[in-house]
Amino acid sequence: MRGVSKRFGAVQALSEVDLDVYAGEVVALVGDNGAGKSTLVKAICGVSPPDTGTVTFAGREVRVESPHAAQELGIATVFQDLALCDNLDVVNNLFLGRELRRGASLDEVEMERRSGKLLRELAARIPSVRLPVASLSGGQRQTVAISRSLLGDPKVVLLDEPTAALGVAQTAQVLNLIERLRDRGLGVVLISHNMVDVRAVADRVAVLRLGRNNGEFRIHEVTNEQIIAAITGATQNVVSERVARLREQSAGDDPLAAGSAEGGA
Amino acid sequence: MRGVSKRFGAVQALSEVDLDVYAGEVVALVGDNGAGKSTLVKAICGVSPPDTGTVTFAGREVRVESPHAAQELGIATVFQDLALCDNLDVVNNLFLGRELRRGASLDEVEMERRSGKLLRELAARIPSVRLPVASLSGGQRQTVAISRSLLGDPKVVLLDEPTAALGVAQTAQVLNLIERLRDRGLGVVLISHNMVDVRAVADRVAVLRLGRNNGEFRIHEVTNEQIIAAITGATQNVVSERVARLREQSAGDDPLAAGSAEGGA
Amino acid sequence: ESGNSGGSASGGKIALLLPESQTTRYEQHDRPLFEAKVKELCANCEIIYSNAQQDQSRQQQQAEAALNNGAQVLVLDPVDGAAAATIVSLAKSKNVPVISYDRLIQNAPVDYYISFDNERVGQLQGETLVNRLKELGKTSGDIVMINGSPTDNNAKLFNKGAHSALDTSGFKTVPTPDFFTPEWKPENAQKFMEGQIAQLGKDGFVGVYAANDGTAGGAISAMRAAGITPVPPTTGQDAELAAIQRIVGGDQYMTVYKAFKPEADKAAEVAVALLKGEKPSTDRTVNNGATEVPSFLLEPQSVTKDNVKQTVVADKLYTIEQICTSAYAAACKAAGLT
Amino acid sequence: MVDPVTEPAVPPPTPATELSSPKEAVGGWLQTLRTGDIGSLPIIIGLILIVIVFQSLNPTFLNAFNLVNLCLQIAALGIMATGITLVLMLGEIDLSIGSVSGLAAAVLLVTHVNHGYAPLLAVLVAVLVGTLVGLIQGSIFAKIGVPSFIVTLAGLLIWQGVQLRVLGEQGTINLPPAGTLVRWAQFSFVPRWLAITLAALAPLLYLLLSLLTRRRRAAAELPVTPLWLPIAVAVILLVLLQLVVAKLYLDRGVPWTFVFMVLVVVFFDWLLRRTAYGRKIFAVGGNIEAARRAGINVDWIRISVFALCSTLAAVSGVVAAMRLGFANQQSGSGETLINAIAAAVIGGTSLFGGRTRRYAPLLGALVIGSIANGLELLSLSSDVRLIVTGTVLLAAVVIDALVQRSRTSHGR
Amino acid sequence: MVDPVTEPAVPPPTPATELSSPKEAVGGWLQTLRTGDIGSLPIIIGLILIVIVFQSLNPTFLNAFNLVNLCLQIAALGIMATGITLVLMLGEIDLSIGSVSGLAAAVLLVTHVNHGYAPLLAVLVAVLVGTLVGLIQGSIFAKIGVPSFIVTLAGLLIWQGVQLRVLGEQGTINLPPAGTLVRWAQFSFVPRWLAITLAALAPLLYLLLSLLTRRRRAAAELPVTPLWLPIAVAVILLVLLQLVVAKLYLDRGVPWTFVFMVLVVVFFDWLLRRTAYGRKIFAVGGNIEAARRAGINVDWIRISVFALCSTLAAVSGVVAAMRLGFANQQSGSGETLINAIAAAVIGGTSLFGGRTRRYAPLLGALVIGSIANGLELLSLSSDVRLIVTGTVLLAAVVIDALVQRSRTSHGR
Ligand SMILES: Nc1ncnc2c1ncn2[C@@H]1O[C@H](COP(=O)(O)OP(=O)(O)OP(=O)(O)O)[C@@H](O)[C@H]1O
Ligand SMILES: Nc1ncnc2c1ncn2[C@@H]1O[C@H](COP(=O)(O)OP(=O)(O)OP(=O)(O)O)[C@@H](O)[C@H]1O
Ligand SMILES: [Mg+2]
Ligand SMILES: [Mg+2]
Repeated sequence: MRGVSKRFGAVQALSEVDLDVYAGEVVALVGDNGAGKSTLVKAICGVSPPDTGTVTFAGREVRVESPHAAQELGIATVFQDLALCDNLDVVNNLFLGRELRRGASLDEVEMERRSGKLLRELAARIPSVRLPVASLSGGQRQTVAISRSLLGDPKVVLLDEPTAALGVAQTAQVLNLIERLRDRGLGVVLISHNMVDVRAVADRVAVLRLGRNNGEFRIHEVTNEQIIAAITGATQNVVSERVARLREQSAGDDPLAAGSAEGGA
Repeated sequence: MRGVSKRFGAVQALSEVDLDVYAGEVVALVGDNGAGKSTLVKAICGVSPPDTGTVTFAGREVRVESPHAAQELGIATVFQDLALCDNLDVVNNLFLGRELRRGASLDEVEMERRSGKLLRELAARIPSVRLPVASLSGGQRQTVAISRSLLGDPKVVLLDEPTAALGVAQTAQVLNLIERLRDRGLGVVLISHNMVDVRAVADRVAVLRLGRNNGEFRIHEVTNEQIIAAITGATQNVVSERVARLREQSAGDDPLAAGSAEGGA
Repeated sequence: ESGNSGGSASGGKIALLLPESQTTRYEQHDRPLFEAKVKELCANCEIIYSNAQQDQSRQQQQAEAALNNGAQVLVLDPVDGAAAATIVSLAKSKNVPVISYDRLIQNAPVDYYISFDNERVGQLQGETLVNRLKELGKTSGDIVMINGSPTDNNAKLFNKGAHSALDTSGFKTVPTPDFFTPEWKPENAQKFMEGQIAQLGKDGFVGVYAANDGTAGGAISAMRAAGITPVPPTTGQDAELAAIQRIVGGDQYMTVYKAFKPEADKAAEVAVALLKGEKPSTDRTVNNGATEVPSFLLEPQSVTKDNVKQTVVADKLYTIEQICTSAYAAACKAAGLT
Repeated sequence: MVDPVTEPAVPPPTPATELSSPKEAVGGWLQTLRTGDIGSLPIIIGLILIVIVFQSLNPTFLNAFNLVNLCLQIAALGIMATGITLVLMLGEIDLSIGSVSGLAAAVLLVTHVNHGYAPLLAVLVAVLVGTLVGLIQGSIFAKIGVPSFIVTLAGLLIWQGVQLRVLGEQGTINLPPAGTLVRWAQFSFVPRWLAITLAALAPLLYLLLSLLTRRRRAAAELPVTPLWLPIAVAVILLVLLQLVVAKLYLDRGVPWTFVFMVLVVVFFDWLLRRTAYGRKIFAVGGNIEAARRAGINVDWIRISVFALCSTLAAVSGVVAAMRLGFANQQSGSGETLINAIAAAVIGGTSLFGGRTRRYAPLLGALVIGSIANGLELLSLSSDVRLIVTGTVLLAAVVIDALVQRSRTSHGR
Repeated sequence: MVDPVTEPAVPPPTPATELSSPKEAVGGWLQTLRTGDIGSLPIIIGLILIVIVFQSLNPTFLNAFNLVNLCLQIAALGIMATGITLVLMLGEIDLSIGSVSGLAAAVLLVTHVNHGYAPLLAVLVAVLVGTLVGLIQGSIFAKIGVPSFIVTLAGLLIWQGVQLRVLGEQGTINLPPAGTLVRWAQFSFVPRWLAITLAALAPLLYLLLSLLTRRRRAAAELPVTPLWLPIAVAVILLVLLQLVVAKLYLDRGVPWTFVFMVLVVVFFDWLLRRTAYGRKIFAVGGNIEAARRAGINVDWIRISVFALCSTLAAVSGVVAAMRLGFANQQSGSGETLINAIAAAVIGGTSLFGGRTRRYAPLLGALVIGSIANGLELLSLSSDVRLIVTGTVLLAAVVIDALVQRSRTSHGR
């Protein structure tokens, strides 16, 4: 996608943002809070089409005017705000919009069976798939939302902070899953604030800052400090200088030690 | 609190859970998804009083039947689902329930000034404090919720995954803040799935598993692997054995390296 | 003080304010008849028409609008006769004379009153019903009483008149206290009647007093559905076409026909006269609490199968073709309506 | 790298659905009663209390003749309540249903009586008028975005005006008293043998379907309800239905209009709960943004639901006109609208959307119909009648509210 | 450890509120118009269109006599709409307001006329009856948890019954035609000089307050609106108000009841937007769970709001009765309820709670009042009148909806 802009009233959420996603690749989209990551995701998947800008999908320029159109194209999304129907149970949320049928009526048995299977794959700890999602814990809801996105047969998966509320085991499973998706040749966009997760699975990192592109890196050519500098606003110049300097040293920092940068305090 | 139990229909969310929080101490409450952490927090702060169990606060046994009662006691909470009023702007959400007045009407100017100050302290990136929170990004909302809990003059602060949606800078600020709270002599309960964050600020770690206590550790006496084992269900026995064994080696693992356990995959 | 016509005998504005459109008479008869007569008497006169849909405050609004539009005479059929005094005082403040049409405006300096007597209507219904029952050889028994809307003052007047005829007749009205049909709705009358049949039994009553044709229709449906044949004598009011058909078909015994034409014509005559600054004279007056109002009172007529032809057909209210649709052809023949 | 996931598939911490012995199951059910989802039980209890009170006040209440009347009386109400339930499920409102029912009645009478259309054709035309109205209102709501309250308030006025216009000069139009339509609505009852058979078949069908589903679930290794539960339900249903049928045939029997209404309620219950379309209605009512993001055509759901609601309102108007034997300017006015919404809400439909209980329109119509019917038997003056109606209505719902309240201390 | 936070306080990325030059500000305002919050402008445009249409159809529409009538006509409606706005803000409904207004009218008349209470005392009693009703209904709703729809539907019936009972045999009771109450509601107008002064003071007061706030904000280093904006608004307001006043004094002038209604609307607007209590109403309507967790006493907010709504309904009933000069069994029945809700909704109050526009009840009452008043001048038959009313109502709101729709493509 090229030159995507989006304005909300007085807030310019995105200005002229470019983003490329290739099949069989995981792109991490990182940026500060309010940088416009979620807005970009919503623009790609048709939930709130951008004011300007074009989306090219599989070589063709497309207009994604509605979530339905995105689905048709094979774009599946996990939204940061999850967007589940609280009044429906887990099974129904998973299959919402693509229910299985048996004659005129729904095939509840088959849907329930597949839901159970899918959730077990993600090591989800959900007491019963017949509970309304309103009564699930934060992490359980997130697991449901992630499972949802895998149910169709997507070509591109957009994950907006999928592991934010997940436990350690579930996070590991989701990262495994992302790698499996990449290996199956899907394009994956992963939004996360967790550099450890990003380093673990991403091939490329795109940084957004205040609604603008602020650098793009191959994951192996960059340190966490560099990414964080790009996120929090070291000027583009400084970052590129450092990138150039560090590239000479090649595989510079130990990524594990860098992971602690995030530990703050 | 002692012997807290809570049942939702067929799901026994908490059974006989004990938790102690002392002034000037940060307790990390960890556990798998659906372990009952949020339910425990809601039980403490009066949002959904437990079926059984007692809460002792400052030596007295108290009944916290409503969030208002909890506020009176000086318990402030950041909920996992944030619980903000989408139709109100940031200032109003921050001061909800404890508005500043000037005569009969509200002192909007003073509230706005203080909001701005507070948010700047947390390095929040919010375009305007007069935006309705509905239009904020996930991390911005979380910052608002955290700021809210600091506005009163709490004695105990319960933070349910406060950094889940925050950027790296904001996370660092929140961790700083937690340490400042501890130094001011407040009791802090921190729920988090991020072991790095937990290690960074917690003094003690309490583990919940399937609604039951599953071990309690001083942070310096335990490795990440041990905590994760307790979370994901190594039996109590195994964990205590390992704790005993590791205690002999004293400060065993390098916490930084252990941080990567969480990187999964 | 009544007639500031504003001059020109050749033209002027007359406001006709009618109370409701739920029964057919006002929109279907009174209005066109009145307009036709006015046009006949005064070609250049303009008529401002409003219908208050059973809402007194709306009627007040309409009166204000009419006066605003320059009405020089108000012909007012009040939703609530006791409550229309405000309108009269407003009109008086603009020196516009007021004719109380069909229903009496109480406690106000009204200029003329042209009407059928509502209490008399109820009395007529009661008398006709009692006579019919005596004809059938009954001297005692229960009469199910279905009154009009509990929030309609006229319903109270009909009820009062009916009681004056029924209470002394040897028959007993049920239930006590009296039932008033919410909103005059036929469905409500039907439900009520079904309850009464359940209570009294299918032959536990000798007749039905229904305040108007709508409620009569509901009651008759209830009785027919319960298998009561023939339907005991049932009253009505308004001479709706549907009621006339039921009368011809033998389901309803009578309806009260208020010959709208003479009433409307008279009102038109008086209104045009007032417009011209004249004061038509009459020897009858009715006391409305404030003054003795000069009045023209007309007699309501009871219509039964025997006099359909002499009343509604003769008055050209309905043609025989209208009444005798295919469903009623046989009955018409039997009744001699051809 | 440490992979902390060593456990296989995690079993749910408390297996709640699989219950083997009746004793355990009853325990579980009581448990559910106390804390879980108890469905329509409280309102059924409210209904039973109403019946007991009215019966003790006037013993004619439960006699066969009156029960048959009750069935006849609530047919139109139940149908209209079914329609408005769909709209309420979206969290929207349709104020025009009364006017639409009146308009349909007027159209039926004018086409059939004045223009001589065959009965069925006239009914069809009247119902299609309702559908058209619903499509128009639904489109203005969904496509332009005018709040449904305003669109249908405008509709309430407009269609009432059209109704007056359609009825024209005459005002009131009689159906031929011996015609098909009147006969069907007033004098047609299910033959006794058929009623008994149907009342036996329905529980058996339920049992059969339950057992089939149970088998499929067992085959898919999903938790199953204990075998005795559907059997017990079927037996209770069988006994109840047979008793009611026996009672009704002391008088005229089960009216076809009532059967028709029950079929409408059951069909739409199936549509809502067992089809993809119904699932989408739930989703739109529960979280419209989530529904839109799931690729559901929200506009189409909204328009079609408003069309269905108006269609059912028209059907209800037709049934009411046939039962009354005529239509006039008052058809569909007044309390028609509010009674239908009240029936849906009493039956357990939430005005906030996304939630309704099984057979809510039927249960609600029974409550409202029983109160109205019971009061007719009591000879009260108008003021007392209003006060008592309001009080009983409130009382019937208070039980429900109390149970709900004890069940959950927060949230809607 | 690396502390990544090196920047000081981050300035907002796009400073939106601070605008220095008029040109920029107008640009910003147009921008807001296109994409942001545009408030009540569309409905004001709708109102202007209605006025233009009716004026062109009948030139008496805008004459002084009719405008004074319009003022008199909408006083009661505006007061009732203010009350229901509060309830709608909670996302709830009160169906009983019509009955309560009728009951209050009946109580006023019976105490004043039959029992000889002094006018003010009688008014007080009538209004307190409303408050009591609201407290009862609010408590049943908040404490027992019966849906507000059902509680107030029961109220609708019960209070109408009580009204009939209070009026008793008599049915209709007239106020003494020359008494204080009738004089106040029908013949009391603001003296010309006072009206002119008030119409000048109001904009000046607004300007003064704006400037004071601006100073305080500047002192607190908060972004401020440009100086010219409040001045421009004040000037426009001044001119408009003076024009209207001048026009009205060609006839009787500004009625006190109208002034009273405007004061009620303004007061409750202030209460909603500028006090802690109002903020809590917004919070409960926006997210009840968040409100509860913020320590707000939700039950108390609910009960008090229902009490306020009923109180205002009673005040409205009293005003209506004084203007009509009587009360009868029909007072408060019919379309009273639906008109009040419609006024609130047209003015921009959401039925889903938590959202209302400034002075919504006043604007809504003006729209509804103008339509009704304009149509009265056109002498239409009932059927046409209904159709036209519905259509105009819809048209007035469509503009609003279209603007909203273009503004935001999703969400409520
Ligand atoms: N519907 C909306 N209306 C107005 N402003 C909006 C809306 N949605 C987002 N914004 C604004 O756009 C900016 C970008 O928001 P976005 O949600 O894309 O951030 P993000 O990068 O996902 O942040 P986070 O990491 O906190 O999730 C924010 O400043 C936000 O306030
Ligand atoms: N209102 C409710 N009704 C029914 N069940 C509930 C409700 N709230 C929580 N539960 C159940 O209780 C269990 C514990 O939930 P809780 O939210 O406390 O988990 P948690 O430890 O916070 O998990 P997470 O890390 O995912 O936030 C879950 O299985 C959940 O399904
Ligand atoms: Mg985001
Ligand atoms: Mg949680």
